[in-house]
Amino acid sequence: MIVKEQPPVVAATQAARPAVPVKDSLLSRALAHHLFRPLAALAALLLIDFLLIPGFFRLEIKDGHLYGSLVDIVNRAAPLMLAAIGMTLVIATRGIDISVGAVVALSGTVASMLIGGTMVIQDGVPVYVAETPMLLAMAAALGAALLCGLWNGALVAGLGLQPIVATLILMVAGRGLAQLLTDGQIVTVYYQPFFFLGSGYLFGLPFALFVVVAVFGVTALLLRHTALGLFIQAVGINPVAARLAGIRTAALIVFVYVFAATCAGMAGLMISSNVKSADANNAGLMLELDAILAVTLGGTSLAGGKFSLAGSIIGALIIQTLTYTIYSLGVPPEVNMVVKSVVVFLVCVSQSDQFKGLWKRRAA
Amino acid sequence: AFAAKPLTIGFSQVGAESEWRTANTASIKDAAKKAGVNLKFADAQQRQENQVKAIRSFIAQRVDVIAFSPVVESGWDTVLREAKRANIPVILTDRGVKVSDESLYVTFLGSDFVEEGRRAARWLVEHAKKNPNRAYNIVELQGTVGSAPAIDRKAGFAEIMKTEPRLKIIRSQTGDFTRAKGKEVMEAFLKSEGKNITVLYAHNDDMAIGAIQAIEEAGLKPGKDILVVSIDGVRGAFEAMLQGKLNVTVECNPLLGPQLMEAAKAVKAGKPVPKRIVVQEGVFPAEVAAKEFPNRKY
Amino acid sequence: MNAVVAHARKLSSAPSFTSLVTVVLLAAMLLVGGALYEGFLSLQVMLNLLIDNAFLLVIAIGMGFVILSGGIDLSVGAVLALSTMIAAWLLQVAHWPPLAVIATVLALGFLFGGGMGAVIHYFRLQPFIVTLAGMFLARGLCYLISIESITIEDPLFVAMSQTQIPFFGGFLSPGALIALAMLACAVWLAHYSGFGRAVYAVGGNEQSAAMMGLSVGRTKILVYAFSGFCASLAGLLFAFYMLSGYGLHAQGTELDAIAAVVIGGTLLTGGYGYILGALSGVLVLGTIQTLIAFDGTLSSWWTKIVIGGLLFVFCVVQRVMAFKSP
Amino acid sequence: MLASTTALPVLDVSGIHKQFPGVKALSDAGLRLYPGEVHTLMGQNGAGKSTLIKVLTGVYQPERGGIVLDGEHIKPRSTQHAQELGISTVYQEVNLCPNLSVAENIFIGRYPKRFGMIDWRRMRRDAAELLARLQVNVDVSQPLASYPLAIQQMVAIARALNISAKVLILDEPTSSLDEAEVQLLFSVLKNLREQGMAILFVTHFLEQTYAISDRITVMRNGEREGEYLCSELSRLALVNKMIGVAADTREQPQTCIEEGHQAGPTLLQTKELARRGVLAPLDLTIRQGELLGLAGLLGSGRTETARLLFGADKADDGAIEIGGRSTTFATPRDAIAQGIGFCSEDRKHEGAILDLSVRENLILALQARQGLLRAIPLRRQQELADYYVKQLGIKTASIETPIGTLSGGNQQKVLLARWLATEPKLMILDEPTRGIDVRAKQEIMDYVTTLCRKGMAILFISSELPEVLRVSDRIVVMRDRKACGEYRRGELDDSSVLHVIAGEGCQ
Ligand SMILES: Nc1ncnc2c1ncn2[C@@H]1O[C@H](COP(=O)(O)OP(=O)(O)OP(=O)(O)O)[C@@H](O)[C@H]1O
Ligand SMILES: Nc1ncnc2c1ncn2[C@@H]1O[C@H](COP(=O)(O)OP(=O)(O)OP(=O)(O)O)[C@@H](O)[C@H]1O
Ligand SMILES: [Mg+2]
Ligand SMILES: [Mg+2]
Repeated sequence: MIVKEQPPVVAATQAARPAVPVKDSLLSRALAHHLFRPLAALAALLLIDFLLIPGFFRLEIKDGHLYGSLVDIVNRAAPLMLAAIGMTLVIATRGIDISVGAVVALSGTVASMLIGGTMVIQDGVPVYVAETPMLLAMAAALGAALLCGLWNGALVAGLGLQPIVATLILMVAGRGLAQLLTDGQIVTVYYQPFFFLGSGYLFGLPFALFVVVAVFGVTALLLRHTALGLFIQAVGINPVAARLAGIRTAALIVFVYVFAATCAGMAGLMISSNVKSADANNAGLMLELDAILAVTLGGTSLAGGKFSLAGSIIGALIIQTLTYTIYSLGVPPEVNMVVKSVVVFLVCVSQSDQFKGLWKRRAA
Repeated sequence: AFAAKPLTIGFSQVGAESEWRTANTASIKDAAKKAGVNLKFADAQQRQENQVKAIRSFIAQRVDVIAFSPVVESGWDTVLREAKRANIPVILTDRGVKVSDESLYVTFLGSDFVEEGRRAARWLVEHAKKNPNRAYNIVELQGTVGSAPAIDRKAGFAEIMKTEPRLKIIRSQTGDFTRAKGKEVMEAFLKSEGKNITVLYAHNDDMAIGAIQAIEEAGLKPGKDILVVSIDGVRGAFEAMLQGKLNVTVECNPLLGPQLMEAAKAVKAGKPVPKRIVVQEGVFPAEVAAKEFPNRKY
Repeated sequence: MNAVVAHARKLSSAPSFTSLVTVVLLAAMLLVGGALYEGFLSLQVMLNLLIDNAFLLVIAIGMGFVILSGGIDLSVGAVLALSTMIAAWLLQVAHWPPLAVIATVLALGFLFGGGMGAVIHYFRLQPFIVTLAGMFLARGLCYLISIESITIEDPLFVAMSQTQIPFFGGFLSPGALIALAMLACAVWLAHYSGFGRAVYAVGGNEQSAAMMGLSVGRTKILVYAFSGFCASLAGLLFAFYMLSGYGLHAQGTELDAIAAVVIGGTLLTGGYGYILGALSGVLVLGTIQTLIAFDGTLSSWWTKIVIGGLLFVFCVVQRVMAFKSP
Repeated sequence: MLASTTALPVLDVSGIHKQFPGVKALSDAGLRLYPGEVHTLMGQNGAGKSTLIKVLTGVYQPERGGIVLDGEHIKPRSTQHAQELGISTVYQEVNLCPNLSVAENIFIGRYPKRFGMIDWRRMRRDAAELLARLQVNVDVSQPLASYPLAIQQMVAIARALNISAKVLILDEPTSSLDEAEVQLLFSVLKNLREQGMAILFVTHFLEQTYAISDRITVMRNGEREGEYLCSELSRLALVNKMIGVAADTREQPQTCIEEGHQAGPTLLQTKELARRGVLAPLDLTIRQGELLGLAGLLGSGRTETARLLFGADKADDGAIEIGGRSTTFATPRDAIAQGIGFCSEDRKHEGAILDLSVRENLILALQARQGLLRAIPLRRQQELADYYVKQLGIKTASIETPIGTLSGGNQQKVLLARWLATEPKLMILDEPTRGIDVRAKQEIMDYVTTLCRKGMAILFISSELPEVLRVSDRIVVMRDRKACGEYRRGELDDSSVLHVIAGEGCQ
């Protein structure tokens, strides 16, 4: 979804004007679409998987749910997609949030510590008991994330710190706080229902996927049916002009940081639910870089302004597919990074207009 | 006159990257308190340059003894020379260093990562002898690429593995010592190798715990369909063993505090100390887990 | 050196207030440290700030140019590690003469940076992403050379590592002096050369700079090449400092460098700031660490929280004071 | 003094075609420039003047067409290349670096050097001298951004003058200058003409065209309409050629306000509104249905007054009385809530959101006032956009075109529409007709005054004194950041107003 949508209404009015000839063919319009190149990159990766990894696309039903590499990729990419959705809005306002990983650690830790849980074997039947009601614990975790967002937003919009430094503070301190809570230990959760979020299945599909779809849907609706998207872009492109046009720029900036942190908080819950524990030191390590990478691979410029939520989702899928491909191909671990960087280079270059120009000139 | 001033030790820790490390730190802090030692603790956040900085500041503060767990083996010559010039003895804990002049440190107190790898492999070799009909297709979850434990545990394991031709490593990938990565990588292995996998060797317990979840989610039984061997011996590993999901963990003892304090006092008092102090460590197969579990401190 | 003095004089009058505030706050922090901890203000501790952070200073100089041009370079930490690795490998395995090694490493750093700059410029890609990929690539290449650390035993490197240059009763390392010399060159480059001014112009408004007839492409490519050069020089200093090459060296240094540059008063949006500010930024970060080491009671997590807290206090005070100034 | 037609043109451009996605900006455009002449390029907004200039100076590469400079075919690859070839340019939007000092902006790329180092002292001295010739006396070591647009424009001109070139191109250099500055610039240009330089000049002011140019090339819809000797083309004929129809019979734009109009009740009053160092305490009354003009020289504090009234800057003293209540505006939102609109003089930095479409730019203020949640339905947005595009004659490929690709004048119109769409009670227009062509200017002023007659109050700021005189019901004259006199319409005329604003007839 890009915010500057060309919704059906436009098409209808254009169709109503018979004088305007329809010049572009469907194909050339598809080629010009902003999602075309990210999608092409993803397709290329999947094609490589198809050719090199036997059974990559095989899906089977196991224990009543789908099982296979594709399911894994989507499942694994879920936290990244959430983080990328939040990051997209922040980047659209010309900001950046490098505290995402720390917020992930913090929210995962809060939830895991509150839920904790023990398995009691009663008459040979395991019974799971949570220390705090699960929903309350999750709300607390999201609340903590929200506070982190408020903090970032206040530093950026209120104090006027540069986003990268403002969020660097939380990036450093947030993990410390999480470790302080856990005393540096990994907190293991023993409460079965909590695991559903990160590794449960609904209608045979990973539940995490539904969460992502829901968050994406709500965000997209919000952007489409309110002026949020327009305002965010206006602030990102020209904050001075946006203020003079009467937009509450400060409030808007606080909002996007809160939103991003909340998304990160949800990602944190998902990650700790998936591994049934919270590791304050390692959870979400480098997630911020991956999220930023996903956003840019999706075609959003770090200079702010125009953005594409759907692009970011595709970007996240590209990253996770790449990671998974590396694991499945049996690439030696020493070479991982080289492969990853080369692919990122290729994807980026293939997405640039200049590359297209080069191609055309060759063909001519 | 000597006892009037308490002994001051400057200790530079690697960081708090794992439970093992946290237990290590806690042990050292406790022991220092018990021994009445004034401990200057500095955390390096996993970076060697921070450790060097910390050691320099210990020298500037004129502590009595410097101890540290090196992030890497190499690169210590210069700063240790400065310590020597300032007449401050240095004790290494947990990992050794490669220096041109052995006299730059007085003693090294810690485990032997290569030996840990060997022990893990030996347990497997034993297992293989008892089960002549079982296949031993191993997938390996390595630690962080380039880190000393990852390199050594891999090397030690490979060394012993050669003695038994039925042991084969079919996949090896890094899991960064974390549960999440361990699980992710294991998932990918299970998809591409499927039932072929019969053994998992993880360089630490956390990765093994993550991988165990992946194995269960694939509908297989960890500990039975796939043997799980790991290193460290943290609490979580014992819990897994109690549930029969982990077969063996090779202990890597983090509780170095008391031994370190002893060594420091001896050094300061001018008593001779051995160049290498070995730490008491065991191998805990699942059978002894129940008995051992209550004794675990971390 | 003359240039530095002249520049320092100019600073006091120029619209560089943020940078000045940094210096004042740095002094305040040192005084607080001195009051709290015995021996904190000793000469050698101050000199250690320079010795221990020489490599960071050099990286921050390169980063300063990149940020002034409106870009960012995330690859510096990895290029540093790669440089230590290449240097160590060439010395220990290929047995090259040390001077040839130094020249090669610097040239490779320059080319690596320039290559990224060219990709950024010709394909109009975002610096963040290109240099992020560059970071993965450089780290990855380290492991291709060797996953283990390589100890350097070359006499020249050892001498550079262990020489202590007396300085009013304390000592400085050759590395620190090289870093200071580099700083002087960089200040000259930024303020007295056409290239430096073009960097400022491109950072101020790239399109305008092009319309004014400046060669934007050349400037951008050179900026990244310069940053790559600085990163490889920092790699050499690091190799002097540690006498080893290792793929995991200096992880996260890029963020330190960015923080140092920004704390030194440079705007990430480009065009505003002073290269000299990198020094104060680096010293601020170094002082925070020294404070923590002198305290000696902080656990791992408290260390993180305190670093974050000090950064926060620093940024806020800097901001508030800058607001008050005209 | 007229260039002899027998001499060879120094620059001969012909058959230029340039296409942008969805727009044919130039088709068969061209022009000839002789040494020792001032040649004016005229045309309506969006006629392709700026595009032609950008083609000449290497910013754009044309699809077809040839450029001959001094008898040689050239293909400028970049502005740098064009400069090397001897073409020096001032672009329509100020293209300088706001972060660099004034002196640097003039000399960047051509620094005076000593011992291989930039000689800052000499650079500052030279810059100050150069600007002094244009009678701009500013501290050249301050960053450019600290000066108002007019000064920036003068700096851009100074930079171009300093390049020793064969051809000097000035794209609407006078749009933000006032009378005195324009005269200065002209005297400099005449000087250069004497020395044999060829000068290409773009303006929408007929007066200026006739005051300085030797020949005129008229462009229409991206084509060369024709080339004329200035002395042989009447104003009426010129306007007709630009527009392409012979309908308009008004040679001199008429007064568009009927005499004896009565203003309504007071809408807004400022009480000692002041900001330290920017504006002395100011009492100003604005009535409904009244067009209040602010006259003054550059730097007299008109823009500052407007910004304070709009809450763009915060006043540190005084109050604004509106609807009987005394308030102050901390942010533009407060002012907008009271029904005030403000069209800034700096459209590039304070107005247009370049990457957004015409439609989005147009509804932005209205949407902001309605709040985030009550989004204006897309259909309504399109209606609004279509309406204003038609009303103001905005030349754009579609309402979904990014505003950044519109010509300068058309951007200005969109921004005007942005505020009109909010149907404000008071509209503050700071140089609203900057860069707008003669005809459009007339239309816009007509439109605005009609609204005014329907009850909207207007605060009108313009450096074009005749325009202020013509349309205002009341004029407040400002000098040295103070209001120093108030005149009803008819009390001032073209000559007396000059005395007043220069401080000769005002106590
Ligand atoms: N970069 C661009 N992309 C797309 N269209 C453009 C671009 N630049 C100009 N145009 C279009 O080309 C046409 C000519 O524009 P140009 O700026 O040359 O007009 P102009 O004669 O200078 O007008 P004005 O008097 O308003 O400055 C306009 O329709 C404009 O929308
Ligand atoms: N010719 C000049 N020489 C020096 N400074 C000037 C000149 N013209 C304007 N300034 C400076 O510009 C500042 C305010 O100018 P500004 O343009 O904002 O006022 P203004 O009355 O709105 O003028 P205008 O709207 O015509 O641009 C003053 O501080 C003044 O110092
Ligand atoms: Mg134009
Ligand atoms: Mg003005």
